Amino acid sequence: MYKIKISDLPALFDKLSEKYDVFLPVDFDNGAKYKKYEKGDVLSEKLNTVKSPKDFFFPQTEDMMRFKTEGKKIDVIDIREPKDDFIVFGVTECDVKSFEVLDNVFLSEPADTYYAEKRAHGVLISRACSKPSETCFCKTYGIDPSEPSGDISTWKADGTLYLRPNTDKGEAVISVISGILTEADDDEVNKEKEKINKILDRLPLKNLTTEGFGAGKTAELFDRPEWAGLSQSCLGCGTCTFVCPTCQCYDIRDFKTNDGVIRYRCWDSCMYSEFTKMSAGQPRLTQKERFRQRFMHKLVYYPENNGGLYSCVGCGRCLQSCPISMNIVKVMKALGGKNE
Amino acid sequence: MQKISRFDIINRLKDLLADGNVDRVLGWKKGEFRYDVTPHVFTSAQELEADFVWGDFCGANFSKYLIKETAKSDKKVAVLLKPCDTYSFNQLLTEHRFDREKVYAVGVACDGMADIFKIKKITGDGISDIKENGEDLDVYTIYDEKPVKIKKTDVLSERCLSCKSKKHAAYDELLGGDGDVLDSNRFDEVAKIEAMTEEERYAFWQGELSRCIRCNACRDVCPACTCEKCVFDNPNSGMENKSPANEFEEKLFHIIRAFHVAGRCTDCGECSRVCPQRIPLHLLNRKFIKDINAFYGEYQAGEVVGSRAPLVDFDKEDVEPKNAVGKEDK
Amino acid sequence: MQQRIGVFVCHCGTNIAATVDVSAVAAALGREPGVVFARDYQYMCSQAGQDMIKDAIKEYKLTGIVVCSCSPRMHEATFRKTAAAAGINPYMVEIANIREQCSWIHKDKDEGTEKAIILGRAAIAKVCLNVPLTAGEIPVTKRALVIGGGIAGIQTALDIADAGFEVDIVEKKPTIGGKMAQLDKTFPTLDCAACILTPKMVDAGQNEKIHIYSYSEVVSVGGFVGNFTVQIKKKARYVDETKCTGCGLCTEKCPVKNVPNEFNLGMDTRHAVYIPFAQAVPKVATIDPNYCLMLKNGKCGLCSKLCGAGAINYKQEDEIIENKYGAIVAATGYNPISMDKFDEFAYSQSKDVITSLEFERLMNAAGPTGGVLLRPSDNEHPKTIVFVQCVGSRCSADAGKGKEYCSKICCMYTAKHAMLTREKYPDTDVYVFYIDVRTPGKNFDEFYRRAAEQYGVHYIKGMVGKVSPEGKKLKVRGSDLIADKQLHIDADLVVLAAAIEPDKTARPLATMLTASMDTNDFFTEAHPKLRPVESPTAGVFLSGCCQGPKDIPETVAQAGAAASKVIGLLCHDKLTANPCVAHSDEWMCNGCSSCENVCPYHAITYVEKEFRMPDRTTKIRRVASVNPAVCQGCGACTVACPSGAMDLFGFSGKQISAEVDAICR
Amino acid sequence: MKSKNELLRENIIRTSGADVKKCMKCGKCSGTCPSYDEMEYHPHQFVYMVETGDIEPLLNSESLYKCLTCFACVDRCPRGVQPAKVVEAVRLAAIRQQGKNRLTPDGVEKYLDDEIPQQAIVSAFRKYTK
Amino acid sequence: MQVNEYKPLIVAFCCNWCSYAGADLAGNNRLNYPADVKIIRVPCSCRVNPAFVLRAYQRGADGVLICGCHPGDCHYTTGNYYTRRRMALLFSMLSYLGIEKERTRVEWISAAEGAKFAATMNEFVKTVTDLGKNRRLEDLRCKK
Repeated sequence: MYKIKISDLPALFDKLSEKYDVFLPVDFDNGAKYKKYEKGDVLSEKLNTVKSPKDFFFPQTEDMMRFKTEGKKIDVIDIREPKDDFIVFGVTECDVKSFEVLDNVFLSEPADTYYAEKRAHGVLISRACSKPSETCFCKTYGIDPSEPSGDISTWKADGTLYLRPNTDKGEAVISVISGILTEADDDEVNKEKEKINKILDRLPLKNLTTEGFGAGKTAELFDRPEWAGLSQSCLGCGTCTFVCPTCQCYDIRDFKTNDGVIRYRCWDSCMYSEFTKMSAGQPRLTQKERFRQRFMHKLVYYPENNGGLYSCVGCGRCLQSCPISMNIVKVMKALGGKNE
Repeated sequence: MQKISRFDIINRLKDLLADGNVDRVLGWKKGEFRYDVTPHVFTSAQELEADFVWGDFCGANFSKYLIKETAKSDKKVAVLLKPCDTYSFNQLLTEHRFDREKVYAVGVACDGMADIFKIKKITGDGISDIKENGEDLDVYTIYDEKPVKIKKTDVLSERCLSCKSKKHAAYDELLGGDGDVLDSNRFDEVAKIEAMTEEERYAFWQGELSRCIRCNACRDVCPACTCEKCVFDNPNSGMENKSPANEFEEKLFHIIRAFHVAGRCTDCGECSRVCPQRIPLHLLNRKFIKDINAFYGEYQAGEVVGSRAPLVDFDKEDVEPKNAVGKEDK
Repeated sequence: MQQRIGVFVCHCGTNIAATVDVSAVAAALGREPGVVFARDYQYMCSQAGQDMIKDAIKEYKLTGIVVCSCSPRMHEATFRKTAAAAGINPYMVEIANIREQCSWIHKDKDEGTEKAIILGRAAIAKVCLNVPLTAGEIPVTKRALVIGGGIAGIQTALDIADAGFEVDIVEKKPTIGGKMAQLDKTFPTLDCAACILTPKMVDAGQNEKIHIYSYSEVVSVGGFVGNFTVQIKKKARYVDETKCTGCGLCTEKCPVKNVPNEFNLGMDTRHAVYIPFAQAVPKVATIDPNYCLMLKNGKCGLCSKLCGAGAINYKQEDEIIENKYGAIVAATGYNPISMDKFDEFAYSQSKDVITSLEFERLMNAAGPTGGVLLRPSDNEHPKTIVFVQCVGSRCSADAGKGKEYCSKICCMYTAKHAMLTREKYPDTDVYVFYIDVRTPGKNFDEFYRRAAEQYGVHYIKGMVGKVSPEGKKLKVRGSDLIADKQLHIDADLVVLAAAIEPDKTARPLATMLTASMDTNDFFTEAHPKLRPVESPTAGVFLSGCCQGPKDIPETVAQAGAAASKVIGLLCHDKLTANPCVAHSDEWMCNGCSSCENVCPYHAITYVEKEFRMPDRTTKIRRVASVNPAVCQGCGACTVACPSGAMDLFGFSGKQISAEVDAICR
Repeated sequence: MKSKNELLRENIIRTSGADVKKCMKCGKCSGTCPSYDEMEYHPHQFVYMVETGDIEPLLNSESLYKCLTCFACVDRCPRGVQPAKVVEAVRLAAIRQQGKNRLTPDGVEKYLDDEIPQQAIVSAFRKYTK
Repeated sequence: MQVNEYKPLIVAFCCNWCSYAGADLAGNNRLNYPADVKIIRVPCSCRVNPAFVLRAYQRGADGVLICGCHPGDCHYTTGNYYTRRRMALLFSMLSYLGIEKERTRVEWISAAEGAKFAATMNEFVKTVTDLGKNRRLEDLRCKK
């Protein structure tokens, strides 16, 4: 365990950015967003960034390759450039856990090399959630925001930031900044954890459970009449999927350049009517079906295929950004066993 | 105009259901917290009693839902409309988007909606309850026993701060009476941007639009965006895309979107309300409205059903583009 | 299906080949995706060139062709026919304009070649997205409208009527006849204008196929070739045309006698009720509401009492008549320009400075002086007459007055005037100041020489600089360039050969007809050489001076040509419509009516239609439907449509975008 | 290398601001000129000779000082050629040569009498002097 | 000199009846204008969708011109009136977003105005050359 005064954080970021590209959440008008550290940037107090850190590993748009046409000849060009190590700082535990979900998808064979390369070079520095929001419900999925994981865990207490490396990657980072860190014991951190756990007990969604969901529940849930009412006001906009740290659907598209084609991928959303459109049409024709797909995937299909792991981490972003305030919590309460 | 209570609205809606005038009601449904209100179709008095809310977070504009809702059944649907919503309602009628005969429009008086982002800016996260207390809102958080007292006028939504009208442009009946068309200051922000230098304007919008994640919330909530198939979803349009690959596409999307609703946008402000990135999208639409007013005379979309939108109209003496651009005030 | 495109690059002799490396263009375009054949040739539009295209289409199984050549406005139709003859759809042809928009305007060969390749690439990109189109058919209304009742309009109407078609003449004056009716003699034969014109007027008046709307104006034109809808305003003449016998009693007895007589250009007066001249057609009186006492203040009514036929009707009102026509001929004629800006000639200062048209009236037996040449100021015989040519013609735009063009007829009519004067009054000295004497016409130069040689007219190469009235004389100062002298002539009469300009009604008419005009307000022809009597607007034809200055034989020839074009059109029962029309994708249409609002032809209507939706429900939706026979293909609807449901054949959004992409590569 | 004469011609055309090529040789300028009979070369000839580059005779001609600059020719020229400005430009070219001032301060005196307005002297001085 | 070598790319949409014919007339009269101008023929200026203008910029155009018949002379009677409104609003919006307003223009050029066509093109190319490359509304991917 190491520590550094909060007031010395700029020095820490400066030091880190000598070796790494450092990204940290900074405040903007009405929220927080990840930004590449530049001198003067201040770490945001807000826990949830609007876009989740999955963007660093699975960017919203990502060029994959190029085709160059000359006359009637086509060349395929790999446009990937060697990736440098980078740090994503201040990741909440729910977001850290989201990478478990994403890894299951992208790193299982055949591995997605674009994602894998970024994961190999990315260092996650997490932070404990001292001040969770009313929309937080990570506990529902057994995530402990007081005990963050990642390559390095951090806690903020009493004007001091405590750091604990968890992995080799984390140790390597610590070695870069060891000059400005001092050794520390666990006492303050333990106190902070206790404090956090007390707050968690006061959260409005603390009793939300996954009961009634999970592997094997398809038949039970699929035709429930509640879907109609829940989905009726859904606009199908896709905001929830774009702010979600675990949504991993993408579309591969071609962009015609002046003398060739760029093949790129970009996030897609199961909420879109065009989602997975094939020559025979779309598999899910109504918004109800598309709506159901998203929540069934989070709560039933994904756990079924991934050893019971839910593909929701309870970060609460969708609760904050849905234009019509429909969200997974309302779905779970309407359909779940013990809820309500 | 008088303040109308949830109780009064429910009573009236129950009567409407009971009379058989309508078989369902499009209204606001309470959420997990005070502020996460969802549009909902209520079908019974019990449902209304249990879940209907009316308060400072009932911002959603139901007009667009009427397209889908009226197509569902031959029975009438009752819809609650705030004054600003009625303009969208009329505009959709102008564009033949739903059957007026299938709608029973209940106008509700509105004194402005609160913006949860503004509240959170003051209180921080962890809101457990928000209670109306006269002109104030008492905001309770999980971090403090005592509420934070906030003047409602301090956290009013941007669009309500520059409300253009408290008068309903359409209704079958009114609850809480009617107000007046207001002399709003809604173009001040636009004028401020116009007064910037070209470089400043570029930098301003570059900063705003670069946050866009193309979640389509603005488009999908917009009561003017009712295309059966949006050009941005249509592979044949040449501009279909699912995400903004770069700065150009960020701009393209918002220019085209604003242009497509130019002359049809009623300035209801839903786009800015729902933007998760807090991009002031209404400033794009308002720019068109301001220009239309300056170039072609005052026009309020949705004020009158059947009015001809400025872009499908002309005057032989219209201003030339070269004399118009950059001279909006002259 | 993968397109197989052929590219044909034309040298156009050296017109293109001089500034564009045509073989390099062909080679470069041959490498474009989709192109399976590319070559250059001397003249693609020649028979050999067209045969080459046809052979290539067959041999290489081409699905579309691009011709890099002159403007599509020139030969698009030619190459479409070529393509059709070789068995592919004529609309699978695109033209890259590498002559007018490339070789002719660029001097650098590298630059020209590069641009030609880019233009060719754009055309290839477009043609790859072309779809075969089939032209529809539209019915033809077998009736023509001629606007203007001068010699041009009369001749056109007579020729059309002769072919058996109904034809209407709209004339804004109370009688047909136009300017020619005001002329005295005609060059170069010196036969009397009235003697040759009035029989034609009578023919027109009596021809049962011809209907004359005199004292009328066209107020609106709708529709398109084969199916124009025209509104004609018959102005109130306060005389029932069907009853008036033209006896003229009213015109003699009317107490208001001091009305300037426009037929004599204000050089004498007429009554408030009048028949412009003796041979007027229709020979019907007209009451001038600006002067008639009864119409002005309700007192008089004399004509009504006198009229045995009971034709006078003070309550008559303007009447709007709507008719359908298959073709329209503009024959709106000309007027001399105003002399306001040429006051060095003292036109406003002296009655004895007159225009040539006024001189015609002074020489005319039916004119204000009964055909005796008298000075307007004192009715004395002028002994010295100076004719000034080119007054207001051939002026530079920089000079800010006058017209840039040559008015064409002045040289000849001035020779005529000079000759007639010398013939009738041999004691008169006649001077003609000229810059050039232009006589390109049959027997024209002989005529002019006769004036100089036989009749002793003094032709002076030079120009009058100043005319100053002094007492009874007009002091004329001019240059004699051959003698290198400045001449000072004391003249009794100065006659100005004023430039002629299109009638003022032509411009608003052109707007109604959507026919294009040049900067001088002359109607533009579809092609200056090959289609001289057609407007670029289909179904609109040009006759007489509205297209450019002309003398009578030329006018009559053009009138006949316009008539033959009209006949050629009207003898069809159906016309082939332009297949490049709008069409709506009903699945995408919202039913918002934006397109309907902007369509100038009311070609779009909305229908309620039942759709089977993808989710297996049925839905009744309001969708736009385009009538392809009515649509003219402007594309206004395509942009008004927010969802992009509306598109245009031949100029689809995809095609234009592809052109943009190709150009910007 | 342009000849001296060509440079002179270009200079005159430039200072006159007139486009001599527009002249259609109608002679209206000369027909209107009040000084015609005083002049050896007439307005239309000025225009023509400048156009053809035959300038030397003009430079040495008294005609340069006979033009009243009344601008009648400019006003009436149907082609907008502005002959008076051409004359003026040639005159400038002449008097700008060394020692070619037409009017010197010493020479003014002989023109002075009770009739002539002082302003005429001033403007003549301006016109005829470098 | 590097500066002088910059050649702008200009896309000119010309209506078939007036401006395209005007361009032909400029050619007939051999009136020069820079080869940087590339013309796209459209039936009427009202066929020009704002999306085409943006697409041209996306693809690398430095200036876009929309040419039509003079107001009142539209072959289709009213098309250019709509163009005038649409483009006034579009251009105003582009300027509002900080895009140089001189890059985009509407010109009315009749079939008889070959000289005006050439003069307009010369002048516009100069204006755009002075502005330099379009950086604010370009899509860098296109040049990859």
